[in-house]
Amino acid sequence: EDVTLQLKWVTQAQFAGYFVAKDKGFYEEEGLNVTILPGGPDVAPTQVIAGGGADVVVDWMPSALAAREKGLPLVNIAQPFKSSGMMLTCLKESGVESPEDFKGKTLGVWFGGNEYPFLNWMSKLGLKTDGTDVTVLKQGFNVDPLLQKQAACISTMTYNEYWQVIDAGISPDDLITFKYEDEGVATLEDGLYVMEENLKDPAFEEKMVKFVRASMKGWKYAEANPDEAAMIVLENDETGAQTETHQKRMMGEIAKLTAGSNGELDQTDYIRTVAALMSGGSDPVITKEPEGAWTHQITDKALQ
Amino acid sequence: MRSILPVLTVIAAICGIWYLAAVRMNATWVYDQAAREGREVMLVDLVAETLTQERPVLPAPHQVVKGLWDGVAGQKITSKRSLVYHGWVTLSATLLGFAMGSVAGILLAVGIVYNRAMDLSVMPWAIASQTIPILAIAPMIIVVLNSLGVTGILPKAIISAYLSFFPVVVGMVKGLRSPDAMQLDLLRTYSATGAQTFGKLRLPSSMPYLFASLKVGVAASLVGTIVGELPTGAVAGLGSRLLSGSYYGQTVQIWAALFAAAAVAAGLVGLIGWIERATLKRMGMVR
Amino acid sequence: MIGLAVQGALILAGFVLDLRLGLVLMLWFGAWTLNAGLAETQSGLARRIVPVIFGLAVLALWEMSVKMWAISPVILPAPSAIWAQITGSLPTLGADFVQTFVKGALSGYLLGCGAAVLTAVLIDRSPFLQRGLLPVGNFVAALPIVGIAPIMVMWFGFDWQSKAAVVVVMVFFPVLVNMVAGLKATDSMQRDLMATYSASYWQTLRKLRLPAAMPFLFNGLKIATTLALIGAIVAEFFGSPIVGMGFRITAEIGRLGLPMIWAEIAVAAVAGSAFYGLVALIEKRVTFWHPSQRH
Amino acid sequence: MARQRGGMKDTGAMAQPVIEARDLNLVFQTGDGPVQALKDVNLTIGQGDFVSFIGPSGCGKTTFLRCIAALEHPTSGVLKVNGMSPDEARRRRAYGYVFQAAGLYPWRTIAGNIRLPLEIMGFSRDEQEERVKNVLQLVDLDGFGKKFPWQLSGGMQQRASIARALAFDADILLMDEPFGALDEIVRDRLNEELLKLWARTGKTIGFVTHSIPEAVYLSTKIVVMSPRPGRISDVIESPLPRERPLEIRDSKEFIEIAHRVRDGLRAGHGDAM
Amino acid sequence: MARQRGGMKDTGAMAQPVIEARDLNLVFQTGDGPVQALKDVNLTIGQGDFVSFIGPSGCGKTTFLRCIAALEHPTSGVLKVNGMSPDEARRRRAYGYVFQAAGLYPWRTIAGNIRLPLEIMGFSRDEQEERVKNVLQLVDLDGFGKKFPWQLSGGMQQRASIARALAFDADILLMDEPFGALDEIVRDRLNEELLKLWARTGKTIGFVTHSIPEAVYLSTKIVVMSPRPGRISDVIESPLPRERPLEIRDSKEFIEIAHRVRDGLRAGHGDAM
Ligand SMILES: Nc1ncnc2c1ncn2[C@@H]1O[C@H](COP(=O)(O)OP(=O)(O)OP(=O)(O)O)[C@@H](O)[C@H]1O
Ligand SMILES: Nc1ncnc2c1ncn2[C@@H]1O[C@H](COP(=O)(O)OP(=O)(O)OP(=O)(O)O)[C@@H](O)[C@H]1O
Ligand SMILES: Cc1ncc(C[n+]2csc(CCO)c2C)c(N)n1
Ligand SMILES: [Mg+2]
Ligand SMILES: [Mg+2]
Repeated sequence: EDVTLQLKWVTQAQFAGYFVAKDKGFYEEEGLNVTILPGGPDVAPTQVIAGGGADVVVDWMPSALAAREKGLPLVNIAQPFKSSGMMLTCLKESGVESPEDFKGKTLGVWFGGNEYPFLNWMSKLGLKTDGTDVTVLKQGFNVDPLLQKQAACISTMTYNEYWQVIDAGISPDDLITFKYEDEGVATLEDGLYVMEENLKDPAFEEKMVKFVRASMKGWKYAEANPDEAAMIVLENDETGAQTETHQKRMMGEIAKLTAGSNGELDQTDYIRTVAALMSGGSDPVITKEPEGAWTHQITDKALQ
Repeated sequence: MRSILPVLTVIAAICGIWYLAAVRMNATWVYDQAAREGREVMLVDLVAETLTQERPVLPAPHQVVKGLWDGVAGQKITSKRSLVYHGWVTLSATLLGFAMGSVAGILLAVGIVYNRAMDLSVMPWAIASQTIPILAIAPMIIVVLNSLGVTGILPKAIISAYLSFFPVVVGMVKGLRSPDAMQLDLLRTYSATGAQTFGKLRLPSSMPYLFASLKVGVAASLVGTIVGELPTGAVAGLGSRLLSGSYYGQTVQIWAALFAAAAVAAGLVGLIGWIERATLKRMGMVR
Repeated sequence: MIGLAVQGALILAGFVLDLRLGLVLMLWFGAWTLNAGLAETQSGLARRIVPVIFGLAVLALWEMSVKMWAISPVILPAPSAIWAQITGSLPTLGADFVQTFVKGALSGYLLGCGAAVLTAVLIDRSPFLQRGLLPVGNFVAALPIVGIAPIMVMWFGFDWQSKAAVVVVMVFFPVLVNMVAGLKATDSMQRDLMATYSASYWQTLRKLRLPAAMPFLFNGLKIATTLALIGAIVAEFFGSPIVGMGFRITAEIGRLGLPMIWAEIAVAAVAGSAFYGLVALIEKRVTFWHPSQRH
Repeated sequence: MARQRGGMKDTGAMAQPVIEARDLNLVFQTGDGPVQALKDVNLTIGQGDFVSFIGPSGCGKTTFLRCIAALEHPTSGVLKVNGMSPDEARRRRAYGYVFQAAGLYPWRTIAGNIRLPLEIMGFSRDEQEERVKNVLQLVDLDGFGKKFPWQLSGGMQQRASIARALAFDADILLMDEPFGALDEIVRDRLNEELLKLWARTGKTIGFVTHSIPEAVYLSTKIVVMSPRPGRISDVIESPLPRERPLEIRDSKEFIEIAHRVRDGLRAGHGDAM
Repeated sequence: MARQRGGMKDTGAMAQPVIEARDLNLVFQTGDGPVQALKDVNLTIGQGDFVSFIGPSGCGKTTFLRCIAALEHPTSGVLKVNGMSPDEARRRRAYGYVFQAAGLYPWRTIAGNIRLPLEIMGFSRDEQEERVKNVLQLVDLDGFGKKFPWQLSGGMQQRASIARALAFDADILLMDEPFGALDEIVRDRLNEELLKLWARTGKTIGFVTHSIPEAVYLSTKIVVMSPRPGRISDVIESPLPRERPLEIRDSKEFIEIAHRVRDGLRAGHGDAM
């Protein structure tokens, strides 16, 4: 049986579980033939699945819920990532020491569906993002705005961009980080989403059960063998741009985020995410309580 | 041949300016680092350090050359780190897109020349089509094509074709219309058919125009391919090298990919120029 | 006549295969036949509305197809939805337009073209420089210049200055190459005439070579208009403030705001065509004497 | 000054009329209103005639030749070529047309240019080669078949273009200022050769020129035209013998005819400059 | 056939030599080796002479005219204009040059074109207007000053280009086949007017043509040239009176001179075709 998986970003250890499952033959054992499509800066997984380009996608919950409200009925069928890895990383010399100092600063943010947690946090802090309180800059593909001092803070992931800043020669002592998790504004990240109508098809459901089971097996294997997982990811990288040290380190950080999850969506996490997204003041990410945006139907069967 | 010396001079001048600029632009970082480590920078150190940074704002020419050399000769050409491999990925999509674009362009031009309604209705929209920022919506187009089951190198090739068809249409329309009234009348006195007029007059006389626009078109189609590779999947190709270089702040990698693309462009334009000379020579149009 | 028969047959086949296909084909061929008829008339007005009918037919087909095949608005929105979006978000579209077109593209265009013309005049006196710079210029003009966008963003910051810089680099060489060719475009008789007057270099430049170069220059300027818009929009990929046409497009992709994306595309196409048209109009004014403007 | 005005019946009845024009009118619709290019043109050209058309710029010489070759269609009147309509005659490939400039296709060799009408008319390969060879000889260009047009002088190109018009043996040769761009000496030579060729083949020739001596030297019949609207103002039958050495140009008859042509021209010219 | 070969001293001593060439040679270095365009040219042109240059294509007529105007520089020999070097004379604005094609700047009106040399030579505004008006009248173009070149017929354009050369009152008028592209009648008219103008202004005129009657009709002195290498093969002093009606062309003297010119030309022509 064929399954196409659309990733949210380029091939890297962030998606180690799926590559391990494929490489180690876990998918094959379930009788699945899985194609993994890497993402990119402007590939929106939501759009890919809407166009029928994939059966299942990895996406962050804020953008999935926003899409759902736009009329694209996505359903979360599994949540391998327990905690959020997103943070704002600031240069100490810019004078930012606490969130109160953001006012009047330039902050780098990812767009394309990843801006929701940030916008939500800012509205919680009561800061306007239209340039009056903070100046927002659409961050490109790299950490240059921080290195070039074009921004006081930029968005980073604990497992990736943060280390790129360090690799560029800035010592951790010169940096201040604000993890969304610590600020109480964390939202759920990498989860697996499918189209609602597909779930009514028992054959599809069956396929997803197998897929989630194999994927979680892959994740747990990756957690236990981070270095091997990183090497597997490296082998699957077509661009030849990834390096071993970087991927091994990333795998280490990723393992921390997946650690608390067996794949099943934790309802309290979900409720917290929804609450955060709805509290966005005048311009909330979603306006009404989503219904049927998640299901345990798959994980119940897969993890029994 | 006689322009070799001037060209070398200009290149030398550019390199000189480039080195100076590299020192200047990379200096901030050197000073900052020194300040963080609390040491002084001498001028000699400054030059040495600005020209050997791992993530320079502007890499020095020799760093780019080394990056190119490593990319081309430093690996097996099948390796994913090889510029030859990525160059080939880009080249193949470019060639496919260019072929599609030129064929479409030529057919459209023939239609425009032979059909008044097409002439009036298509041309303004062809101009408008080129003002659509296809480059900005490339990722979307690729997704849409994917959803239609078009995958692989074809989506890139379609974007590249979209950019290359326009110069070909414009040049080819001009070329097919280049025979003067007298040359056309001559064939009418023979009662030549439309097909004969096309094959024996319009087509041959459009050749110089066609080749001129093919050169523009092939360059445009390379741009199209690279842009098609930029944001989408970043799987392989010079565009994705550019992107991943940018993603990891590897300026040397960006510049190496850029120069590799330049070499591909120069090669393609040169190749068409060569075919042009050979063809026109056979047609007796080179004196 | 044969054409009509073939069209009829195609429409019929369409209806047999799929009612909707038949309808689409019918609309298309209907508009086409109307246009073909209009194109044959001598009236200037009739001919002017031919492209309009063509455009309207395409829009109508688009709307019909989206409705009849129930294409998801997340893949391709209908023209009516796009129009609603345009009228509904004029302030946003306006701000984006100013940021990308006026600040980025236009300023870069003026700077780049100005610099190219000046350079052409300056190197015009040195055959050595010309022989050196032109091959290099031709080479650079064939480069995938968009590749320098990330570099420019790194150098000039994320605001419009970096976009203008990309535009400058993109338009510089095409205009330079055309202008140099234009300055050479005088025929020897015209130059000899100036020589018999013992005219100075600057007199010859002002009275002969600049006017004679105009048709060539405008060729370059017209190419540069489309390049400028593309350059400014693409450069926004690599970092931008939260306003701008390129920004809006990338941001809305993630939000599935397809009508907004298409609204920006429409603005870009209209602005680009208008820009091109404006330059073509100025060309007509300036080079009114050139045979290509007179027929 | 003109002896006869347009609308006259011309009287030089020949063996058998090859071209017959009766009350021909042609009006061009242009942006600035209609232009009457031909008005009430009556003319009969017999088998084997050499007819020159002379007249100021814009008087309709080219237009009339083009009507004969069915490149233009009269607005009213009757035009018959070999008893058929010009279109019909064209379909039977009755015309060899030589344009003012040589108009050779630059991407074809001289032989290739001459072969062009033969290819279009579907002659066999062998026949093509045969004819190209003959006709190259006829215009004194053997050995130049493989050259490209630009490798030849203007005079040679013009001869090649004549060869092209001769290759398929059309009955009627129409020549529109074929020697306009050449210098006088070369022109003299080509004139002599054209006369020889005409004598040898007995073709009917229509010939447009601006040069009075050329018209007088070559023709059996000189048609003087006047502009606005384009009409025939005089038709002069030449009393000169068919055999004409260059020296004939200093003879009294020659000078007399030339005078008559010049007078006719000047009358038609008026303010046109 | 030619009476005199190049290298001869010409004897028609005039009032005062305006142009004097002694043993002039000019060799062009081309890709296919050197081309001798002028060989041992000796010529004296006096004040008020009307000198025609005639000869087959490529014999160096244009080259010689260009040498006089300092557009080309002889490889050896002496060339003096008004006792100075041609460059010097050019700096003093001694030349009005009329090229074969009218060569008007299409972006300037007729008046603008005529004003061009005046602007360059720094005439005052008023003076410019004044001169443009006069000279337009002189060539019979009043009222056409505001038109653009393409709105005029070929003959009118040519007259405008002559007006442009006349506007700044140069001593020497050099004309390179100015009427080559015009039809015979128009040409006759312009010839007559040129003669009148010459009579009125007493300018020295150098005139290149391909037409024997034109050369004979206009000149006080006809220089026949022959090619490969370009040399003077004959210099003919015209016995015709300065006052010349068009009818003079049928006179015995005229025909005789024309014969002599034709013979000289034919001798030089040889194989050149
Ligand atoms: N296609 C056309 N459309 C409109 N007017 C035309 C067209 N062809 C010719 N004319 C006009 O018809 C008249 C006769 O033109 P024609 O070319 O026959 O003159 P001609 O005698 O050959 O002149 P020339 O000696 O300059 O070649 C002219 O006034 C010309 O402007
Ligand atoms: N710039 C040049 N470089 C090389 N050869 C030249 C150049 N100008 C003229 N020639 C050669 O010098 C010779 C004389 O040329 P010139 O133009 O003076 O001839 P001409 O008598 O004016 O001919 P025509 O009647 O065709 O105008 C020719 O053989 C020509 O090819
Ligand atoms: C230009 C751009 N940068 C970052 C992201 C967001 N993103 C998606 S997955 C992931 C983790 C990779 O480190 C991140 C940061 C984006 N969508 N586009
Ligand atoms: Mg004509
Ligand atoms: Mg000449």
